[in-house]
Amino acid sequence: MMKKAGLLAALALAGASLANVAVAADDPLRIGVIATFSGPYADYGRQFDAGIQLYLKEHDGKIAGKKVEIVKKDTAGPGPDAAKRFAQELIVRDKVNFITGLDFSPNAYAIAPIVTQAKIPTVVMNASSSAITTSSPYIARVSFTVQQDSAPMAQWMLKNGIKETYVVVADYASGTDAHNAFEKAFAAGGGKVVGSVRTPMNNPDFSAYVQRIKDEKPQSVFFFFPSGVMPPAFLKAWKERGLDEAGIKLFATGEATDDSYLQATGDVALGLITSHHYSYAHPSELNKKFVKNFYAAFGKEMRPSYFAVSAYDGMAAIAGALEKTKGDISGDKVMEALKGLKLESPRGPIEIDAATRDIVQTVYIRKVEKVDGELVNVEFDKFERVKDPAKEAQ
Amino acid sequence: MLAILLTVLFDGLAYGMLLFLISIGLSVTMGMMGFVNLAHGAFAMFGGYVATTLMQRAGVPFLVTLPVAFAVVALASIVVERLLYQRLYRRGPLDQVLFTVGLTFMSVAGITWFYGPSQQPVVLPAFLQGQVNLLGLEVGIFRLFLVAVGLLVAAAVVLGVERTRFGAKIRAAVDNPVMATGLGINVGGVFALTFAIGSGLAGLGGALGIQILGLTPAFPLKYLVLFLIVVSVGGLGSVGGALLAACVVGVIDMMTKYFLPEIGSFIIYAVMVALLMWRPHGLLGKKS
Amino acid sequence: MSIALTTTGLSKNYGALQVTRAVNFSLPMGARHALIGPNGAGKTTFINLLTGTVPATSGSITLLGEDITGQRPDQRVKRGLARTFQVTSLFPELTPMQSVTLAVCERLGLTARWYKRTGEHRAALDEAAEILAQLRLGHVGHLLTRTLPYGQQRIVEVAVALALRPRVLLLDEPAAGIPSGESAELFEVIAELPEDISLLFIEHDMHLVSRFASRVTVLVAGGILAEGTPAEIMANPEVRTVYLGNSEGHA
Amino acid sequence: MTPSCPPSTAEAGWLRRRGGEIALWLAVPLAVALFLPEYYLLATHVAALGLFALSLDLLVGYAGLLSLGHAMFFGIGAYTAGLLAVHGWGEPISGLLIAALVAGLLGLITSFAVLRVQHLAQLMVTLGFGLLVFEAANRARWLTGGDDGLQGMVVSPVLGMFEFDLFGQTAFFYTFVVLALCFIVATRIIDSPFGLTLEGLRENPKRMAAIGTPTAARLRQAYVFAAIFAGIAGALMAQTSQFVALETLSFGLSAEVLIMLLLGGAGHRYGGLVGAAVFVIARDLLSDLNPQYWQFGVGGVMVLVVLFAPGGVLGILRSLRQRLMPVARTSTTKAVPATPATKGGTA
Repeated sequence: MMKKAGLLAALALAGASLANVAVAADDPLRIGVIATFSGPYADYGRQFDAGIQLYLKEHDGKIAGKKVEIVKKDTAGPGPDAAKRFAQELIVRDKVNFITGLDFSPNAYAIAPIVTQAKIPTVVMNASSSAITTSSPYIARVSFTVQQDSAPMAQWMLKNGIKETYVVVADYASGTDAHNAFEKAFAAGGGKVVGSVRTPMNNPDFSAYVQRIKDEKPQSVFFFFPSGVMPPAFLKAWKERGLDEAGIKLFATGEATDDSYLQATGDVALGLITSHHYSYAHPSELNKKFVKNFYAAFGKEMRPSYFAVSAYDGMAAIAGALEKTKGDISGDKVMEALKGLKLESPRGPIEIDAATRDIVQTVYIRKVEKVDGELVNVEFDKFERVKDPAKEAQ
Repeated sequence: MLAILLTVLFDGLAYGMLLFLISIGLSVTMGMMGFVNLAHGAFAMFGGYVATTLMQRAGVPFLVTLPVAFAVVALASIVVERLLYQRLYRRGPLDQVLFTVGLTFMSVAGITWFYGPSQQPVVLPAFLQGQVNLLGLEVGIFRLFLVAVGLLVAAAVVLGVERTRFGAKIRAAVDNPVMATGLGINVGGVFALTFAIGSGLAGLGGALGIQILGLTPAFPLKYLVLFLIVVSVGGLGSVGGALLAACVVGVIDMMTKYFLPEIGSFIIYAVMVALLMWRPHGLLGKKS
Repeated sequence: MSIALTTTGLSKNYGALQVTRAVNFSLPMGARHALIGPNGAGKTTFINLLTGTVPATSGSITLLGEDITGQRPDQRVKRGLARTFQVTSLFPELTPMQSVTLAVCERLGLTARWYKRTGEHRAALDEAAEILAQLRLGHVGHLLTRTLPYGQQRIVEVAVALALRPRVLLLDEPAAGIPSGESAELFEVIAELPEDISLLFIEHDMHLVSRFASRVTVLVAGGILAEGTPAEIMANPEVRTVYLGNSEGHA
Repeated sequence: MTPSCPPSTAEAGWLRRRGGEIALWLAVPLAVALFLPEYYLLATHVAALGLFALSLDLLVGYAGLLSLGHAMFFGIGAYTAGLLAVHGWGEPISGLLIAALVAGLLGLITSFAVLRVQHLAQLMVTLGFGLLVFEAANRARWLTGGDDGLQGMVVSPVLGMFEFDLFGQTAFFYTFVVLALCFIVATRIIDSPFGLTLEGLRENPKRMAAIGTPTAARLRQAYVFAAIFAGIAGALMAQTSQFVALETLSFGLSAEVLIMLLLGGAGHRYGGLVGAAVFVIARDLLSDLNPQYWQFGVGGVMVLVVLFAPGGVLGILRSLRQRLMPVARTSTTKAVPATPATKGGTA
């Protein structure tokens, strides 16, 4: 009896907060952004924020004719407990219509039950663990999955005569995902992983790992590290030990040459071949405009990275969905509208898969070069309409 | 096989020297002065930013930035010491913990405000890059440089601070400030100077350490555990102990990474716990 | 059985350094026994050996007929051996009442009990209050120990030890640090200690020793130099040489 | 100072002593429910972390031990409750008890090593154990979900009646009631001869040995109690958020809970609760105000507290009270009656 009463009360309350389905035209559209704005990964939130602000600036601060209000919540890094609480607070206290942001996968997983319960459409702007979109029917993703960026690298390497490689990944969930996806794709094409190592997340010095690789002399090495301090440290050790001179070829995913960090990484990154869905040097008209406006808004100190472009596209996706629903913001209608939504993004054409709510996009093969004195990822090959391989396999 | 072993051994020693260099400042402030200065990493980070800023914006050569980082951080720390730290010498260690962690938080946010959250470009001069052949062994030039600087700093601290009249004054001032004052020691001055030396060393360690550790505003918190491991395993107040501990930890860490990479980061913590169970006052620490 | 405490060949070495040399000592029941000796003679070490804070290198200690040589300090306390410290060793942030209650609770085996408030252990509280009253500390029982004058802190030392109802009480320079004019109260307290407690105390002041002790042992360089009544000791030429700082008498 | 104070009955004394406290404990949840229902989640968070900080207070504030690895017990409690709920044991109260048991066991095992060392070494050994457990949980992805966190908890309604809702109402009252019960037990512990023994050990372990206390055994007991309370706090956090993050085992959390305790004031029964409230609310307000630089504000609060409120928030309140009412210059602690003369003229 009590149980029922409690449940009913909760539902009534929930109804009250969600009943604003038919919002009055002058009600603002509230969007909650759960991301990292402080601490070691504060750059993620900064890029999200810039992407969102740029989109709003280009659209007079409005989506589907409504003024947009952004409510930011800082998880200060991977913090699923905090993310979950923030999601609840955003829904209950701030009465948001959408939740977005979500840089870290654990944070996205943690909020899945909440947004399902509250039927709040959620657009993932980065978190790249494959199963996030399967964890709730109210989650769609406009970023990428680890597998989606890793597997094409394996295919490209095979295509270019590399049959043997050594895998180095950071010892965390995404590292494991990258390792598995890469190895699967590589083995499927007849390649062989001759060795592998998972390095601790807090590891400052890679010289022992690199020395070991040097002594084992594999034909090539593929590595995956999260954006930030690990790739430069690895590349420095690589150059210092002279592995290029030893004839070992190096490949990675685009996290290694994240545009946010590439300039600081320095010349050790030169010549590195990576696979990724976005380079700020992507040579399309739309992207040139995007970068130009980005610089105009935030100054040249900060390059737009794949976080910024996903955030920008996330807003575009919300706008696109609301256009389809004619302004109806009820969770089910919005999710229906997001399915199959196609957008022209600064990174190229993207689509939200109607079946999986995950992103379908072009994955580019790029090489780090110096253009006008700046280090950039220059795209020179691509795989079109890549879906998440982890979901394809099922 | 022997060559591999020697290479890894050398890398371990070089890594140990790096650990020593970034921790030695804490060994001075915490070990000699008895002040639990968990903001040590903030001073090291400050040194790192001084060095990169000079290199990036003013084109100052790397080798010149090192003494400048020492001096700038040491001078700045005297201000901080006179304004803030000296109020806390008589307080318990827990108050010092809360205070210095608070300072660290503020410095992290402050540096983010000025420099942004991203990694700073840290580029070594060409003559320190690459490897040289030393007695048939391929060794990194920068690592060789680290070993040399580490030994130099250790010698300087031992001969210049630990085993001098000044060292005796520090001990007297820490043990019994009232009596030390009676003996004509300027206790405030001794503390300020010791603190400045400790912070200056932190700054120097930061300027050197960022070459391998990288530099972001998260630096002080990220490497706090490493500093503490070196100082505690070495033994409070023992510079030689810190050097020995850093080398032991560095070599064991490097050996496991090379030969048993699947163990990962377990090893450094397990070694620390084991060493502290064996010698609770540190390898060369004195019983209190 | 009239012997409270005996040591046989009790020795302590730190490497080559002998700080206690084969001490044979016995303390009769109800004794008032003083232990004297120049600085560095090893008096406090001897006390520490008796209480077990310092393990003996060789020799044995017998308390009330039982060999306690291998026992931990707390086990020896349970068998009736209590002590005070030369340098005041109290609980600065507790009141004397709390400190004495703590000792009483420990004797009654209550200190592992967490489910009943101390206030409900009336007997323990009453006993603590009684001890404080006896030692003329009743009026300061509620003040933090660190706020008390030093002389009173020395008495709290004794109170805490008495709360253990010791059979043998070791007082390590009970008057140390008290200005001589203010020690009267403390010595009154010591004079009034129950007679069945055997007392061994370290003291420098020969005047006080002769007032309170019936026997005196002189410890020099870790070994017993002489033993006897205060008068005998004062008359002993060897002791006089040591105390006059002239060591040729027994070199 | 009032020897003539009449001996009161146990009942009346209890009410006089605890009346204000009981009123406070009733007022707080009522106030949250009536005026701040949209802050249920934050209040739940404060309550769980408050219990966690309280558990640390037993070690740091009372027994005088040091720990930078206390999250180990919080996390193990959280994972125990979490794994039970994932594998079909969703009943929350038994989950709490099992979590308490597991955490207590871990406390017992680690206590042998932790109590062998002191000061900095103790800090580092606890930190080392914490990091080792963290790494182990990170590696055991098959069990814990690694850094993706433990998902798929299904927690049954509390007492079979109160379902956990989106608004955190059940979670709040559940957490608050468990906190209150734990607080009563903790108060008992602090007021008991055992609690007094811990304070004695904090003040002077050498003297405690000299009065015959088996110091290691008492400290071990305290360590296990602290582990149990921390485990319950972790389990509460897991059950109310129906998720366990790897961060519940992290060094960061160990450091944070120490900060909370010191902010509130170690060695006060309410130190942990006040500190958790101050820290969490300050962080929430400041990070809403400025998601990028809120750390500056939190750090500033910590620095200011040390400079101007030594002994934490409760420390400064206590010394203010002592300054205003010099008569109360007694140990405000606890149950040993301040005056030996409480039993009237019989002494």
